[in-house]
Amino acid sequence: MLLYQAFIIGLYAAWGKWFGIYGSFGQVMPFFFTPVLAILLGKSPVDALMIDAAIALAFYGVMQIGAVMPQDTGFGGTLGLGFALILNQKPAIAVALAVPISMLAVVVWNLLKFWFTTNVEVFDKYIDERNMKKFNRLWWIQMAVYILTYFLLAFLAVLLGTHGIKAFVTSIPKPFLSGLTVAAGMLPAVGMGMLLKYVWNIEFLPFFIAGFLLGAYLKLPIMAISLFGVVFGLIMFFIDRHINDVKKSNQAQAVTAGPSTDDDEGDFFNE
Amino acid sequence: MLLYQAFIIGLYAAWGKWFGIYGSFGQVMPFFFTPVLAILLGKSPVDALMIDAAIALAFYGVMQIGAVMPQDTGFGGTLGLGFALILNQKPAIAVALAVPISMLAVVVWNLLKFWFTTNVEVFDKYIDERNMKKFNRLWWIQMAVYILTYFLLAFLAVLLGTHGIKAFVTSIPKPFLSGLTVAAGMLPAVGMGMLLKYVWNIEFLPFFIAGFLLGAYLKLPIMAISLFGVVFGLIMFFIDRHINDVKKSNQAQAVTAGPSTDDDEGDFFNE
Amino acid sequence: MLLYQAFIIGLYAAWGKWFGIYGSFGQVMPFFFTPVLAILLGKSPVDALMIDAAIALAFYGVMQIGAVMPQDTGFGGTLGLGFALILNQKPAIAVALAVPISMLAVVVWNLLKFWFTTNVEVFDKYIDERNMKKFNRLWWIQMAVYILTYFLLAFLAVLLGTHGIKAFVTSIPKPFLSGLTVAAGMLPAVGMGMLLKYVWNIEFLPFFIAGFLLGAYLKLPIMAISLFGVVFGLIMFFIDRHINDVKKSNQAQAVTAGPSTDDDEGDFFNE
Amino acid sequence: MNNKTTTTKDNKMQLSSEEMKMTKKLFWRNMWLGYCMSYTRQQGVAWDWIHAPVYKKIYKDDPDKFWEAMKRNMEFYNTTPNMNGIVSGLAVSMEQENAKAPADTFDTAGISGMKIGLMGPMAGIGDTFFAGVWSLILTGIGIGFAKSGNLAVMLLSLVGLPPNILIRWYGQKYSYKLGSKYISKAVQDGLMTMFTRATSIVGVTVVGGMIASLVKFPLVFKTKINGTEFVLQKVFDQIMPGILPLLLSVGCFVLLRKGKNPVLVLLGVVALGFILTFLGITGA
Amino acid sequence: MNNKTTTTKDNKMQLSSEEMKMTKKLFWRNMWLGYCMSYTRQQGVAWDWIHAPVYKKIYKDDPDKFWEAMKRNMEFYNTTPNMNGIVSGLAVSMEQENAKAPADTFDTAGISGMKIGLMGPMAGIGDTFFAGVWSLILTGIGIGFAKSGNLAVMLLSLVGLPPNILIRWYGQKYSYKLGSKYISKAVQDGLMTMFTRATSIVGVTVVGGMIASLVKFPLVFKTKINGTEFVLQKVFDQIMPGILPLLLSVGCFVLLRKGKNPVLVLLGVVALGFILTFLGITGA
Amino acid sequence: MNNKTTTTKDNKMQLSSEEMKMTKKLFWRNMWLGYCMSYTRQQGVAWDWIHAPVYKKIYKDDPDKFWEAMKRNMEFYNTTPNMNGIVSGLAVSMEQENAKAPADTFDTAGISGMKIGLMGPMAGIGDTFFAGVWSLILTGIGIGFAKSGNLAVMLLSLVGLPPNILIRWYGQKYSYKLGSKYISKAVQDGLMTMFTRATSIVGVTVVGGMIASLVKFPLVFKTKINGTEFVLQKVFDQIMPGILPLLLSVGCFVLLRKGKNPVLVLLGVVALGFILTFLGITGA
Ligand SMILES: OC[C@H]1O[C@H](O)[C@@H](O)[C@@H](O)[C@@H]1O
Ligand SMILES: OC[C@H]1O[C@H](O)[C@@H](O)[C@@H](O)[C@@H]1O
Ligand SMILES: OC[C@H]1O[C@H](O)[C@@H](O)[C@@H](O)[C@@H]1O
Repeated sequence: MLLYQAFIIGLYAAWGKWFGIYGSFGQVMPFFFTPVLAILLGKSPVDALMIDAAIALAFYGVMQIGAVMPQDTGFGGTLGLGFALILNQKPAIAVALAVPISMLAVVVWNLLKFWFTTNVEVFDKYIDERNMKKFNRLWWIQMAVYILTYFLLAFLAVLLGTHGIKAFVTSIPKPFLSGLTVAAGMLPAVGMGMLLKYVWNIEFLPFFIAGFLLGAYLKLPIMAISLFGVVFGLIMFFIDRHINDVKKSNQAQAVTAGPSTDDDEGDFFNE
Repeated sequence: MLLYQAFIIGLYAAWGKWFGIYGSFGQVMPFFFTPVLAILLGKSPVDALMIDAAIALAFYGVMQIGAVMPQDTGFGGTLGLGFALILNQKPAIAVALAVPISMLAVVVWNLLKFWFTTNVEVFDKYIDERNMKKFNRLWWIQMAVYILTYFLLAFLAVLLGTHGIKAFVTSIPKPFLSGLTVAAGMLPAVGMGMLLKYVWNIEFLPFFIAGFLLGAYLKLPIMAISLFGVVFGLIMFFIDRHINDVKKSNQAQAVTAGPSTDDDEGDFFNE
Repeated sequence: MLLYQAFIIGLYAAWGKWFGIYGSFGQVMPFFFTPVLAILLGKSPVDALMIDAAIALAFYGVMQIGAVMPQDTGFGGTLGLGFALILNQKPAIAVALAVPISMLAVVVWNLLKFWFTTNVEVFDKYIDERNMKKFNRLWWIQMAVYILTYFLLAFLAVLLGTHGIKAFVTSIPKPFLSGLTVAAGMLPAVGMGMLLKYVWNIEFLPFFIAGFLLGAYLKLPIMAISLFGVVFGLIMFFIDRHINDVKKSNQAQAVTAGPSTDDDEGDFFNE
Repeated sequence: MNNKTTTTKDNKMQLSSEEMKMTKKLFWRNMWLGYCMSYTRQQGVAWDWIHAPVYKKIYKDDPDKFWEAMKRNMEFYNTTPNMNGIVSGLAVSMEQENAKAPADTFDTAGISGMKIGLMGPMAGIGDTFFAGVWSLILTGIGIGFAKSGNLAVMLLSLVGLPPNILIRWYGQKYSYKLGSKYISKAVQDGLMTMFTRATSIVGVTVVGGMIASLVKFPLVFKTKINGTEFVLQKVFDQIMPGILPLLLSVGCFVLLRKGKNPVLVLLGVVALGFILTFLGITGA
Repeated sequence: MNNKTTTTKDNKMQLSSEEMKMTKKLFWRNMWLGYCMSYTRQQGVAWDWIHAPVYKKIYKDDPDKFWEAMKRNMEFYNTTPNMNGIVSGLAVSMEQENAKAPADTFDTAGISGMKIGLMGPMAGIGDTFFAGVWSLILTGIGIGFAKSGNLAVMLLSLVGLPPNILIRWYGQKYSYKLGSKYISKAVQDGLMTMFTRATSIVGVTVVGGMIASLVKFPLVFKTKINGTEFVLQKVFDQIMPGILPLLLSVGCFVLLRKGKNPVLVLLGVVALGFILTFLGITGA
Repeated sequence: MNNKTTTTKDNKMQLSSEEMKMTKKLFWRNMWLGYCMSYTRQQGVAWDWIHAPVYKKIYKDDPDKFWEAMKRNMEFYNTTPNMNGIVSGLAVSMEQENAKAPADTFDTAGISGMKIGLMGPMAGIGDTFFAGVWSLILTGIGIGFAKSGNLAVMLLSLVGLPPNILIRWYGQKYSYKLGSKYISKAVQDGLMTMFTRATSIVGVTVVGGMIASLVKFPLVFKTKINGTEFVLQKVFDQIMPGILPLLLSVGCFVLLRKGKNPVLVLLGVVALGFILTFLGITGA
């Protein structure tokens, strides 16, 4: 019985993880699958909805306050609902049961993302080898591992029970978790380096500095910095065009000794 | 008797409205006409000054605190003074009497300004029709209505007494007032659109964006934005000049094959 | 005996002033000479260190709180140590004794700096006269006066005792001190004017304005403004180079009628 | 000829008697700048009424250009009236160059740009000094006199007026001279096109800034969704502060540019304001 | 030929059936953007997996260019997935121009620049609307239903999905059309080089800004020296805020540019994070 | 010839023995930078005294240029003395290029620009590290020793000095080498004019910023007019923050540029400060 329940809840949790990302559909379909879970577990869909609403409300609150440690409230909520249904518990208990699991899920997600991060270089390698097959294979392996991980996590959580989960969470050494978070925060630097490598040209240096200064000193959000980037880009575009006009006009002159007509440049930027 | 008083106070208030704007003289001639009003009403100029000083002081305070609703303290003060003189009241009473009228005057001013705003398009039309006569006629009609409105407002206020005024003010529906204020706040957008139409050129787009960003994100005042505008304008001016020098020098070359002298450009920007 | 002590303390204080600046060595050699003073005064080096540590700690505090009047804690501390040693006083007393002297030292320093400031023009004159000898002579005179002033200050302080010092400090008229501070704050304007004179070119006007606006409205520190300056400088550098390329290419054309190769420009900015 | 500015040997320009007449006319008319302001152009109509006789003189041989100038100058304009002489003088000297220039060689956008660029700083200085400092001081002293019923308060006006009148007269005259001297020179040197571009850039920058600070689109709608506050204004601010004033202004610009009737645009905006307010979305 | 966009008389572009197939493929694949994000490239790998079949079609005659495109597009990328259609459509139209252009005449840095420049604003709008407003409202209403156990809550999804799907489909389609129309024109007119420079400038500016706001280097070390607090983070902030993220990123850039193995760079950064944390210098 | 820098095969530059002598001289003289600072030029005079022998060597054949360099380098200068080697080395290499260049082909404004542009960032880093971090740590540890009367405190200096001396020596040497290598190259390539313009732009920007943050014009005058506070500083801040420092500095610039005696300008400013303070307008 418990095995079946664990299996169903595992499936449900994995499905939730998949559906939460695919087309971002999960985001705009709240409570859609709650009744389904209830039916699969042989419980009342109406009760399930009421419990799930209570959990959602509680996590609303948690998100407002800003919990000390980040939580995967979606996954936690799913498990909370599951426990509540199979143990016939009150919503309040469901929330309490959800907390340690939602914290564990964050750690697991961090580890997954680290693994995806190291895989990036493997993808790079496959591209260098021009091997699309391997590229796709790794992609699907990642997908599978991603889904399977959450399935197993939920499955084991139900089997172990909340006490087991709590014990496991508290046994993870804190420095390890901190190191993980710090490294995760630093890693985008590699991505930035990569981006720079693609677009770099020494003539862009001033704009790079400007972007950094706008972010670091004036604390502008990316939206504003992007728009300032557009300002710079457009200014340079028009200056370039002016210089180019002179160049072309003089080249034309050198050939025909007559003034060139530079107004047939298309109307895109001349509206 | 009351009719004469109402007429005199009406004239005085209308004169105040005119003189407050003409050359901004009213601003720098405090209490100049107070004694005149007293004499016309057959009261003591000295008493009138003292009452007016009290009103001025009180409105100083009001302006400091920042009243809930905007008030036309000038007009209100005038009426307060008038009431106090004809009713032989204390300054404190004068201030109290002034408040509802000063609020009403703001509403009236908003309506007047809306009317002026719709007239703008009529002025535009007259210009299109090349009809200076009609242009001037509308201008003077506006002036007349402006003056007359305030004359009537003061005249009626005295006749109706303060109770009547208060009743009228409170009878104006609040949503109408809000709508008026919101619309008034939005209307400058039309003026901005007009301005853009006059100076627009796609090459200026980056500077438009920059101006907006400086205002919206960095909350800079117009003074600072104007100066940043000057920065942009000057930079582009000098770059333009450089490009132009090259153009001219090469055109000269194409003709005489000798280097042009581009230093006879005047000393305006070469000091 | 007192004369000898005053002489030694005077020497020690003057040496401290010299060594605090020379190579900024004093900054990184705390307590190095404390034992030496003790020995010269025939006192225990160990005691001296302990007193000096207490003074340093106390002034740490003073610096933290932000004293009402600026103090030359270094000089004050030296004198405090001296008094404590020759009078066999407790560290706490040493600190109290140090305060008025450290205030006086600030006034003296301001006066010295004013004198150096007026000398700047004399140095200028010597350069105009191409007289290196006089230039060097004035430099050494300044150095001598600088050192001597502090020697005398310390020497007299010991002779007069702290009461004398306190009386003298309080006798300086306050407006004179304020005027001194205000004038000192304004004087960099002359330096700024001088700098502008050296680098001025009307084409730099926009950047001057921009620098000012960044400082005045956005309150950016000099580091950020310098970096924005680098942004402007680089942008203009690359634009200049583009314009110049066109110029050269067209000049080349005028001569050989063939396209110029402008890629042999060195790799400094082409990495 | 007496209708030309002449430059004396010591480089001080003398106004011709014709110019002097124009200068005086302008001085008196400028007294009227503050009347009948509208929401969409503020002092734009007054500017035109004030300058009409001067433009008439400048473009006496060319009614087309006169009416074009009238149309052009009806644009949004707003500054401290006391300071306007400075802008006025400069603008008139630029119109004169436009009158002299062959068709289509003088870009009048430069006049707009100059006006937009100067009106802000002039208002900054003028409002602070006249409305802020000077009027405050005079009223303060005046209250002192008036409290004790001292009629001498009327003499205070003799102190109050001069700064106002002097900046009006000399501001206008000096900036006109300056303009006449340098602008015609710039035209000859072919610098005027670039100068126009530069002033237009200033203008466009300022318009961008004014949209952010002058156009209001005050959202008041808020609701609670299960205890969480949902504040509409915050949602838009999160995307970009001032996004609604920007969209509204750009919308008006696009409509006007497409040749839509300005009256309709105006009425549309008013209607928008009222409707959104009645719906409880905007408010004051 | 049916694999070319045609411009009808009223200037509305029609997609060829070939293009339509590609458009649909892209639409469905774009659903997958959010999976398997990495710390260093975020959605970079997903972008490539999504676009691989489309690139294959575009570069069918030129495997070199295909693989070059794959390599190039593996770069850092992150936006609200719902909004990605817009960027995707534009990017594909640019790749098409690259395919047509003779070797080395189309600067692909422009594609990167465009992607970097758009992803931020798209995320700003998308996160606010979808994650902020839309999801909040739906969840709010949903809780209302669910609390009373009302199964009608399931119908709410029918309201929730359309905005998501519409922006995905039309965003992608319209931006692709726009790109196809103007970008090929710009290439012909020789404007493309400058346009590329311009988009690259946007990109570089944004990278500078992202380093300041996205890369974290959280110092936690502090100590007391004789009662005075010594806070390491403050020391660096005093020199320049964000100096460590800047140095770290520039360091990575320099190493990658010198051809250092990215895996090593990555491992180096991870090691740095762990070591500094174990030493008590950084922390979370 | 031994007075030329040579570039070895592995592109590492070797200083000639002549250069080495100059480098050492400069190193020792740079120890004196902090003495006798003035309000108007800060370390300007010290800079000249320090560099005089070096300039003498550089311009040995051309006294005109030597004195011109002396005059030019007496300008406002202020940085953390420990960091000055870096600026000094670069400046000397630029002066050498100036010595080699034919008359009027090398724009010395570039040297000023470089000095102004670098002094700020160098001070930012130097003050934070040396005065902030390093000195704080050493004093802290020192107090620990001294409190217990431990004479070992004297050994602490052996730890304290090296960073100071190393940055002085290697900073100067390396930046001189760098300058010698690239600047002479830039001169040959004709890039130097543009480079000079660029550094001057940096300099001018920084001067603008320094006026806003370094020049003080502290108004203290305030009064009450009928209970309303009138604060003079606020009035000016409302017009523009920093307007008085700006006017004062521009005023000095204009006077100096017109050839007014600097001594008079200086005395004028001092007089202004004292008079305004006695009048109760400014204050400290
Ligand atoms: O702010 C400039 C200007 O705006 C409006 O025109 C009025 O409020 C004037 O009094 C003010 O001087
Ligand atoms: O912020 C843009 C984007 O960042 C990540 O990819 C995820 O958090 C998305 O949900 C989000 O939309
Ligand atoms: O700020 C730079 C510099 O300014 C002055 O010269 C002194 O205070 C130095 O100690 C400091 O390093």
